[in-house]
This record gives sequence, C-alpha cells and structure tokens, in this order.
Amino acid sequence: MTAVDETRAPSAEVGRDRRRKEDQHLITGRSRFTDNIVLPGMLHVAMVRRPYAHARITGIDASAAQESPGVVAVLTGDDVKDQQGSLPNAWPVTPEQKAPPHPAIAVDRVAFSGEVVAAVVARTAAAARDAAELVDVDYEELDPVVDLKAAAADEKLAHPDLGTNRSALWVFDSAEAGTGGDVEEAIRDAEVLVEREFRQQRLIPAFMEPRSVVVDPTGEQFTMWSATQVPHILRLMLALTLAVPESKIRVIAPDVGGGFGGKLQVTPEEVITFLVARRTGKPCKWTETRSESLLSGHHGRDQWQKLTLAARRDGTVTGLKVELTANMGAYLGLVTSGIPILGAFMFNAIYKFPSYRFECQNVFTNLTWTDAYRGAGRPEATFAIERMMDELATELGRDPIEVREQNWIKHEEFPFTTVAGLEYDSGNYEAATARAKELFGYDELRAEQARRRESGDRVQLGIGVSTFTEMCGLAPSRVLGSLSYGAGGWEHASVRMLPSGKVEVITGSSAHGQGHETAWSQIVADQLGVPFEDVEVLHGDTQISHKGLDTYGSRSLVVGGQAVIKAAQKVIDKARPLAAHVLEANVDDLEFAEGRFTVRGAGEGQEGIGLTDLALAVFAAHDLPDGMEPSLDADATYDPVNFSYPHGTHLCAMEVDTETGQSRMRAYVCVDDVGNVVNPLIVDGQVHGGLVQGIAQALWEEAVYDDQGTLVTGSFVDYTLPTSADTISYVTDRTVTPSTTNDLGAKGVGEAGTIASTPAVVNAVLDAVRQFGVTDIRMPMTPERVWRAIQEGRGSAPTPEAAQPHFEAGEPNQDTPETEGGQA
Amino acid sequence: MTRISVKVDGVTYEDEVEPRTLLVHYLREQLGKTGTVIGCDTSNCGACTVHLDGRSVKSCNVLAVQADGHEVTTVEGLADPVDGTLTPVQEAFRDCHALQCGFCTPGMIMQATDLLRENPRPTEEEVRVGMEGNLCRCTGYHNIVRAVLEAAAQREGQRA
Amino acid sequence: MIPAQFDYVAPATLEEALTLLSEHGDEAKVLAGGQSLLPVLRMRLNAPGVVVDISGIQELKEITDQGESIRIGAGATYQDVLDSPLVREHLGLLHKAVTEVADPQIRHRGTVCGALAHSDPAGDVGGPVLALDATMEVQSRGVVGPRQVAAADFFVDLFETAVGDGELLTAVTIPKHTGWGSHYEKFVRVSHQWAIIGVAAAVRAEGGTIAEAKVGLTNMGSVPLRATAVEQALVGLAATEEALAEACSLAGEGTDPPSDLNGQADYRRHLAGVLTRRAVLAAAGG
Amino acid sequence: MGMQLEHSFTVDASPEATWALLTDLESVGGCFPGATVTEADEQTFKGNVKVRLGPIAVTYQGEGRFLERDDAAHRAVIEGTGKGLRGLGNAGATVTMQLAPEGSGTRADVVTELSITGKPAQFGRGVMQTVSDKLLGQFVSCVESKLAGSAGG
Repeated sequence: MTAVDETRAPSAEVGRDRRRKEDQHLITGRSRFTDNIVLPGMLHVAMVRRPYAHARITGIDASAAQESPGVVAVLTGDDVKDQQGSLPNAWPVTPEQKAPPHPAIAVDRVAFSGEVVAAVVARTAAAARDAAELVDVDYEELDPVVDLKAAAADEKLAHPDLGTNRSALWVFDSAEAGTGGDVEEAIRDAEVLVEREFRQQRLIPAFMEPRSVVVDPTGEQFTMWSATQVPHILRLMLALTLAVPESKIRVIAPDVGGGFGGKLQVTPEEVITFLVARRTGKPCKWTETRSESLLSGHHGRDQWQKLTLAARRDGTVTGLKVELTANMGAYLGLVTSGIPILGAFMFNAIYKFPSYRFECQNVFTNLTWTDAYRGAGRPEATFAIERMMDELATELGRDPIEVREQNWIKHEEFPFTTVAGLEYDSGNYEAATARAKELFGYDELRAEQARRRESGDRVQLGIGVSTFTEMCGLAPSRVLGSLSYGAGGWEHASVRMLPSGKVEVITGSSAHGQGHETAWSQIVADQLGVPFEDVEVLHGDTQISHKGLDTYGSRSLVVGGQAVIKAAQKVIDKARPLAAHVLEANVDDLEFAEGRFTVRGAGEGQEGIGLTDLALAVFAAHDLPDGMEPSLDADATYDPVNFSYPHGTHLCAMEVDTETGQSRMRAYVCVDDVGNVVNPLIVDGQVHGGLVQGIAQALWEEAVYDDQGTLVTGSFVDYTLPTSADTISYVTDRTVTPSTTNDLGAKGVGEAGTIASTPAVVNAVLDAVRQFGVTDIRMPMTPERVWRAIQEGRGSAPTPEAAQPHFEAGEPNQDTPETEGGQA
Repeated sequence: MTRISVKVDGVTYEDEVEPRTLLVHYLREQLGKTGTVIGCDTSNCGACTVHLDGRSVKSCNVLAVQADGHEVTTVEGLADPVDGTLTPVQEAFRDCHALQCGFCTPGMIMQATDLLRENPRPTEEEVRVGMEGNLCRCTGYHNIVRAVLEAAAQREGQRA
Repeated sequence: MIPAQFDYVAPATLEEALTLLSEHGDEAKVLAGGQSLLPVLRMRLNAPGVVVDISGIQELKEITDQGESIRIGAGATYQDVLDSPLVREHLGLLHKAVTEVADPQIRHRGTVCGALAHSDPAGDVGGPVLALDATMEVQSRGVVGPRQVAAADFFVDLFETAVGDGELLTAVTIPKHTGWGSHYEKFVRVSHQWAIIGVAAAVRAEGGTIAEAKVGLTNMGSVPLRATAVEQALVGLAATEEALAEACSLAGEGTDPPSDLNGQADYRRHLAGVLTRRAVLAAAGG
Repeated sequence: MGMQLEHSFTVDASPEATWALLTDLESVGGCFPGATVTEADEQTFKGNVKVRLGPIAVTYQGEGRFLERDDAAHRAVIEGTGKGLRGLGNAGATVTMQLAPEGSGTRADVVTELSITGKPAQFGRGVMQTVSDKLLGQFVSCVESKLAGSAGG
C-alpha cells in the first residue's frame, strides 16, 4: 500500500525488505563491542564513586589502594583538576542560563550519588576493582536536594555557590512570536477549561551494552574506542575540554549495543580514561558494571507538567498553556538543558490551537543528571496533549477520537504552519486513524467494553487513543542557531568508486543498531545502479568518516540518507564528461539509468557504458578528457531545509483486573506515517522497539531515589525492564504521505513508537477505570497505583462546586466550576 | 589459582584460573570468546547465556572452576565449523530481523536453541515465557518471538 | 562485577563437605547452584573466605521415593525437580511453584535446598514447602545422622534459618500429596521479578467439597507463612468462588508484610486475600 | 535511605541506675548486634559493626559521641557514624534516649534516626528497613537485659 511500492522499478532496492548486512557477525558472535578490545599492555580503570548525594570531600587516602597488588596509579580530583576542564554543555538555552562547573572527577564537592571521586588504574580489571574498595574518602555530608518541586522553590540548594537551583527559564508565546493569539485571553474566554498536572517520571535509557571506553595513547594520535552514539561530537568536545588538538584525537565507535539517547553524551569516564592513558602512556580500558550504568549514566524525562486547555463547548480548542518544571539533575550534560525545550514546539501536536504558551523552568537537584532519552522532549509533549485531549473528551462526554478529529489539521490543509511556528509539510491523520480503527476493531471493542461494564466484570476493558506527530531529522542549522544550540544540523557523506566496481559509502551518521549499512546500501544501489551487495558502508570512525554529526533525534535517514544521495548524484555528475568522452557523445545527450550512461536517441540496442567501467577507467587514468581529475569520488554535506513530521494513530486495549490493579495488554495497533520507506523490515523493527520503550514508561519503569538521594532502583532487580513474557505481538501498518523536504520522501521513525505509545496505554487504563471515579494515575501505572486509584475513586465524594478556578500550589488535577458545568 | 580443563566449542582447554573468575570472564578474557557478552551484574539480562553440558546457563552466574570437566557451547560454536552453515535459530534471527544492536543476540540465540531442544513446537506463549530470562531493549521482543517460532517451523520442515 | 578473592573447594563427599564447613565456620559460604550467591559476590556485598561447592557431591543430587514422602537432595536443581515424575505425581504444588522460579537458565543451575537455605522471603519454594509440611535434614560434622527440622521451625527470620554455622541443609523431605489439587499464584509486575507476593495452595476435594486445604504465603512477612486459619475455614466448603471467598479474604490478616517499591503492606494484605481465593479455587479445580 | 525507628521498654531499676548504664558508651555500644567497641571514653567511642544478612555481610567502621547529655533530665542524644568497608557506603544513626520513672522502675523511650547510603541502600525491596528494625530491636533488648541484669545484681 505504500507509495514506494507503486512507483519503484522492479529492480529497485529502496522499499525492499532486505535482510540486514549487519547481522552475520552479530549472530555468530564475531562482534566488535568496545569491551571486546584488548591491546598489548592494556591497563584497566575502576571508578570510585561517592555514596552520598551531596557532600564535601574532606580527605582522600589512596595509599592502601596504591599499594594494592597490580595497581599502577590512583587519580583523584586534585591530581587532574588542572587538566580535566569542565564537561561540555552544548546547549545554553538562554543567555542567562546558570550552571555549575562539571568536573570529570569531583574535586572538593560531590553533587549526586554515583559521581566519580577517584580512578584506580591496574593491570587487571579485578585488581582495579579490588583496589577501588581501598580508597578511603572522608566526606562532610550536606543536605541533598531530592524533590523537584522543592528544588524549584529554592528551599535548599543543590549547588550552594550558584545561589539558586533555577538554571534557566525558557518561554515561547504565540502572541509574542506572532504565530497565534494570546493564550490568557483564550483561557479567560473559555467555555470549557481543563487543567491538569502530570508527572513524567525519571527513566533510565538502559541500553543493553554497558558503556565502555578504550584509549590507546601510543603513536602520534590518541585513539579512543567508545560505546558512543556520537563519535564526531565526542572528538570535538574532548579536544575542547582537554585542550588537545582535535587532529590528535581519533574516535571510533565500533559495534555499539544500543543507545536510545543514553550514549549521546561526553562522559566523565571518557575524559578520565583519556587522562589516565595519557598519564600512564599505556592503552587503558574502562567498562562499567550495570549498577554503575544505572547510577551514573544519564537519565531521562523527570518533569512536572501543568497544562491548561481552553475550548469551546462544541469541542473546538482555543488555547493551550504549558508550564514545565524540568529536572536537570546535578549538572548539565551535553544537551541536558535543551531536552525539555525540544518539546516546546510539539505540545500543540496535530491540533489547530489558535493560541499557545510554553514555559519551561530548568532546575538543579542532587540527582544523576538527565539528558536525551528516546524521543527527548517529544514524548513528554505528546503524552501531555494526548492525555489532555482525552480529558477534554471526558469533560464533553464525547468519543476521544471524534474530539481529536474535530481539532486536527485536515489532510488538505498541508503544508500547515502551526501555532508554534513550525511548517508541517505533509500528513494525513484521517487516513492513519481510519486504518488503525479498522485493524483494531474499534467498534467491537467498544461494544465489549460496554458489556463488561454492564455486567460488572472483575476485569474491565479500556481503550486508549494516541495520535501524534513529532519533529525529527534534527535539524536545520538555522533553527538550531535560533535555539542557541552549539552546532549545526547537517550531515556528511562520501561515495568512493573503487576500481573493481565496488562502492564505498562513508556516512557521518554513526549507527548502533539502526541498520544504516543496509539502508544506505539500498539507497546507493538505486542511485548508482550497482548491486546491493557491492556497496560497503563505513562509519563510526573519525579517521574514516572524518566529518559528521552522528545519530540521534531520528535524523539518520532524512538527513544522513539525503547526504548520501547528494554525494551519489555528484559521482554521476563527475562521471558524465568521462562517459561522454568514452561514448564519443555530447554530455547533454547522455542519460543515466540502472548504472549505465547511454546516448539519447542512439537506439535500444546500444550498450552505453557502466559507471563501474568508468571507475576502472578513472583508476587507470589512461584516457580521460582534458583537465579531468582522475577521480569519481564525491563528498556531500547536507543541511536539512525543514524537520520531517511523521505521524500516526495508536490504539491500545488494556484489561484491568479491578481486584488487584494489574493491567494486561490485550491488543495494540499502530498505523504510522513515516513517509516513504527504504526498508520496511527495519522500519517495523524500529516501531516495535519504540513501542515497548513507551509502554514501559506507562507501566513498568521508574528510577526511584530515597530521601537521601540514593538510587534505590540501582540494578535490573529493581529497575524493571519488561521481558518477552510481559509484552505482546503488535499490529503495525503504515500510511504514506511522502515528506516533501527530502528526495526520499522519508520521515524519521526511530522515536515514533516511544512517543506515541505511552499516552495510548495510560489513556486505555484510565478508560477502563474512569467509571470508578478515577481521573488520573501516575506513571508507571503499577498494580498498586491502579488499585489505590480505584479504591480512592470509589470512596471519594464528588468534586465540590467551590473548586478553585486555577491551580493551587501542590494541588494537581483541579477542575474549574465551568468544566464541571460543561460535563454532559 | 586452580587448574581447570574445559571443552569449549569443541576444543579442550587447560588453564589456571582464580576461583573468583566467572565463566563469562574466562570465556572472554582467557579464551577470547568475546561473542558472549556481559550485560548486567544481577543475572537478570541473560546476554551471557551459554550452554553448559547442553543446558542454557547464565555464564556470569557460574564460576569458571565450576565448569572444570564440563562442556561449554557459546554462540561462536553454533555455526558449522567447516562451511559456516548457520543453525536454524541463527538463520531465523536474521530472516525475521530479530536483532538491532545485536548485544542481547548471543544470549537470545543460545536460550532459543535450548528452548527448542526442550520444546520443538512451542506456542507463542511458551516462547515468550521461555525467553523471559533474556532482556532486549531494541526489538520489543516482537521479532525475536517470531524468529523462535520460525526456527521451530524450519526445524520441523527439515525433519519432515 | 568481579567478586573479591576467595578460596574454592569442591568436596566430593558429604563428609568432606561437613569437615570443611566445621573448619571454616562463618567464613565459609556454601554454593549449591550459586544462583543467589554469585550475584551477591559480584556486587561485593559479601566476601567470604572460602566457598564450599557441594554441587559435585553425587549423593546429594538424588530425588527419591521414601514411601510416604519424597526426598529431594541438596544438589537437586529446579530443573531436576521439574523433570522428576515423582515430584509431578506426588508434589504437584512444588512442581507448579518451581515453574515460576526466575527463568529457565537459573532453573538449570539453582537448587530447591539452596533457595530454602537462602531463605529469601520472596523466594517461591518456601511457601509450598511449608504448606506441605516438609522436614529439613540438617547435618554437621561429628553428629551421626541428620537433624530433622520441621519446616515450621526451619525459617527463623529474614534470610535466617535453623541451619547454623558449620551445618549443611542436605535434603528436604516432603510428604506425598498424591491426588491433591494444587496451584501457585505468583504476583509480579514483570516476569523476572521476585514475588511481590505468592500464594501456594494444595487442596484435597471430595465430591466438590474441600476436605483438606494447605496454604502457604510468599513474601507476606520475613519468613514464609502458613495461612492456618484459612486452611481450617476452608474445610467443608464447596469448591466454588462464592463459597470460598469469605474464608480466603482473611489470608492477609495479622501478617506483617514488607512495604517497598512494589507495594505497601496494606496492599499486600489485600492481594493475599484475593490471590488465596484464586489459588484455592484453581487448586480445587474450580 | 533515612528512617525513624521507635522502641520503648521498662526495667525494674531506678532511673539513676538505668541512666548510669545507658551512658556507659562501651557497654551500650557493645549491645549493637555484631559490634565490637575498640575504644571508649566519657564522650566518645570507636568500633566496628558487622551486619550480616543471609548472604550479605557489611562491616561498618565508625565512631560515636554524645550530641546532648542531660544527666538531670535523663535525656541523651548519641550520634554514631560508620563507614562501610570495601567502599560499600555509609551508615549513620542518631539515637535519642529519654528515661522516666514508671512505677517502681524506669521507662526508656528510644528513637533512632537511621540513614544508610551506598550499595546496601540501593536494594529497593525494603530489605534494609526490615533489617534495621530487627537490628535495633536486638540492640534494645540487649540494653534491656543488661539493665535487668544490673538491676537484679
């Protein structure tokens, strides 16, 4: 049913469900993960981490550790304070943004539990670990700032020297920006007002491969292997942080075992391993344990969200006000401060809000710092607005899909400029929703729900809806500039024609499971007319792929893939004069198709000349046109002209055991529109994985701290990832409205599932239990929380008429008298 | 140091190990069998699953000394050593796109192989429960479950 | 991830093992399957001087028919128990509970007796073993024959049993419950979790009426609990949901379960009532 | 994690006799399960505590002192801090003791504010709460029995 299917030539690679090139080595155990690397004389690093959330370091005695067998060196903050610099924050969201210095090894104060206070270097990993236990650190405990709302009120300070916990306040207002009306006016004039407060709990990316770094200081350059999503950014940031020439650092991201934003970072451990290798002159390796990973790898989400939605009684939305409090944790990592801001343009989602205001207060606490986690800003936005649309439907007593449809952008209205100032290029929300309802059996499930309700079944059925769009393909450089981001959003690619006819493609987009090698091969095979098997894709090594901005934000295909196309087109352009020379024809009379140049009008039977033959001719360089350089290789750097805006409709059916509060997923259907698809197998895989991460936020995962700032979900025993036995098979399908902003017509897909699924699940569980008076349940919706909500709902008195018209401090989920009156 | 003799992927090795050496560390560091990876420290994730005397075990939860006199098969020992022919489970993982980053894959393949040995024709539910000791963060398990079911069907086909 | 140093000994006979345990006292940790011990060592939450691996002792591996009971040796793994026709026929409840223990890989190595000696209140075998009136065999050097400890006296406190320093739990003997219906209801949020709570029920029904019932509770206190009041109240009741409901709803009363991330005590007490009804009903074939 | 635990008991001894024993740091410190007091004077003590919990064993090395001591009102606040060996994290306790006459004997109210950081605190299953309660229960009954013993002698 995809447009690609209809239009592609029989031999075309794009659109085929090619099996991945990456898989052979991974299914046979010939993997090259960083921790697999062993170098001669390699030393091992173990980190000593502080147990307190907030403390002053009053003394470190490393003598016992120094004397422990096999130990080569012990480094403390004092030893490296003049070399380690401050870990980078590449996104100062406002000129006034406040941030403490961010040392790799804490020098005199520790600001979250898990921060490194010393590094032990030994001949074996076991010896390093043994000695790490012997480093004796004395602390003076300070009062930790653990609670986000208390932090925002500056009751206690996470960083006393900063004088406040408030890092930055970022505001977008449609009236001020000229993209819409005044939201306060809309609220004042609202016939229906829905005010809600939601909690985005703290999550841990929990990629399966623990982070690992190897630094080899031998030779003229430092070579760093790291389990990173961002080898190029890491190289530049290391150079800037450590004042080492960029040209002296080579970063390699070999096989990387998942990232989900969690490896989009410049980590203290990377800096420390680099410093240790430089100091010892030996290759050094650090590999984290899972407990270390959960404790000290950056976390995600962690916000309070207050929303006010104004509407008319007929269901038309008139305004949306969003007030976020976002937890930075103890420090600003690479893009920490910008993550909640990425949601700023997405709360209005697919709906035609005439007025909109977004405010985000970034706040420091003494917890692990937050940063990108799959979706980064957009799941938060989608969750909140999709919950609000359900709340509006409930207030109005109408079907949630119907209310959404009334307000969303119709397919004939694209391109559409939103109240947040973005131009959505294409979409068809009607088509995706219709298809999803059909696959889901929406009407039948609604009927079953009614039957169960009527019979008072112990197990109630709920149906959850989530429609979504997201901005992905980060990002047009000028947009990033306007948001004060520290870099551009372009991507680089090279195409090299080898004399044997094989093709090497170099991409700046460094994959860690997304299947770039396969997808890029498909694209290049079509572009150059060479066999899929003859394309080799190289990436993840700054010496090979010298330029790039890596993989995050669902950008690889729409930005990196487009760069590959541009480079391939340049190859063809470079080959054209040579082809004309060989065919003794005029350049303007040449046609290029299926890998061959032919002469227009020269008849069907002509052989023409193949591009790969020209590659050999260029290698020999015996007979080139005058002035032609002997190369067909080409580079391209592509800066996207817009984001891409995938969208979709997700429907979820949850069964809730009202006796125990346990919920079980009955069915999940998603119909996503990600534009044209290069490889449907890979796209489906991205969606499945995304779905489960989003579902896991709704049902299972939460990073929990105790009142001392100790992470109590510090292992996989307590940070509960779902297993195969907790999940179901999903029904996925696609509609296609090609993106108009890239040649492939593609839109990003990496984060779609995660963004859409969380609210679908939460809305479904709530739909099952609203009948008992339940209006909200915090994520993760544990059986206990669901059970308590039912108990409280059943026992609670109706909301008094004198309810406050607006938010009272600390009182979430209040409705106005107007909305009470507005109920059908 | 304790002397052990272990047959790994068809080859017998004699080595000195510290008693505290985990089987997974022995495989990776002393034998270079890095195909088996380490994903956690609480034996929850299953990434390090190998076969010990033909049964799946988490090699982070077995001491190397405990493998003395026993036989271990890792993901590196599955494909035919001569012609590289993959096992039906390996084939199915590729065919069904049951892996993305590939880190959990060795453990998944080893557990799936054991599961099918014990139950050659599992239902979807049996596959889901049988794989519950292996965590994956990329695939949402959807295609892993499909792959195990496809491998079962494949093996049935071969037998028929 | 790497344990601290320890010495390792793998005795070939029970006698050797008992000698080692008496020599090393509380410096020794017994390793049977190691599935609970090794994670603790890897996290370095313990650093014993010596690990005594009893998995090589042939005489401890057996599961034998003792006439009125089944004896499960300390070396028998969960998988051995699952594979045993004796257990399946006579100890249906234990069989069901063991299928719920952790995951297949861990069941391939872990042992029933190891779990009992570990005495984690959230472990799945304590409740069934208690409910089935098992007896533990505890041996030590210089004492002839095993000390027999009734399950009711075996679980002392959190992670604490009647097995003292220098002693070894060598077997558990469980009376046959041939023909009893049984069910183990385990409540978790994700499948690889320890039980938030669990209810083990075995029921002997006569003509649709409950003649005898045994109910053990997992993680409803610092040790496995026996819901004796419920057991008594069930006798003579019809095996239907309506008839059972009231008796079972009391299962949590008087218990002192933990409060943690997975549930507060009052919620656990509520669950105990609900899950007991379900377990008993399932055991009674309802 | 931080928690507050409360215990009360009565002994058949005068408040003065009870007070004298309770303020003997060496004697009181030794009542903690697994504890060894290595040094003690009027105001401070040093020692270590080995906490065993099935497979888990953590040794804390620490010291304690009086934060408050009102001999007339029979009220004392003792602060103890322990550093876990092998980098396992720290534990701290503030124990407030208040004695009051009750009948012919003395009633003692003990309130303990306990905080545990590091690895042992990371276990979300509520184990540490249970353990702490148990250990403090043992501590109080040891103190109780010492007092009973001294009262009887």
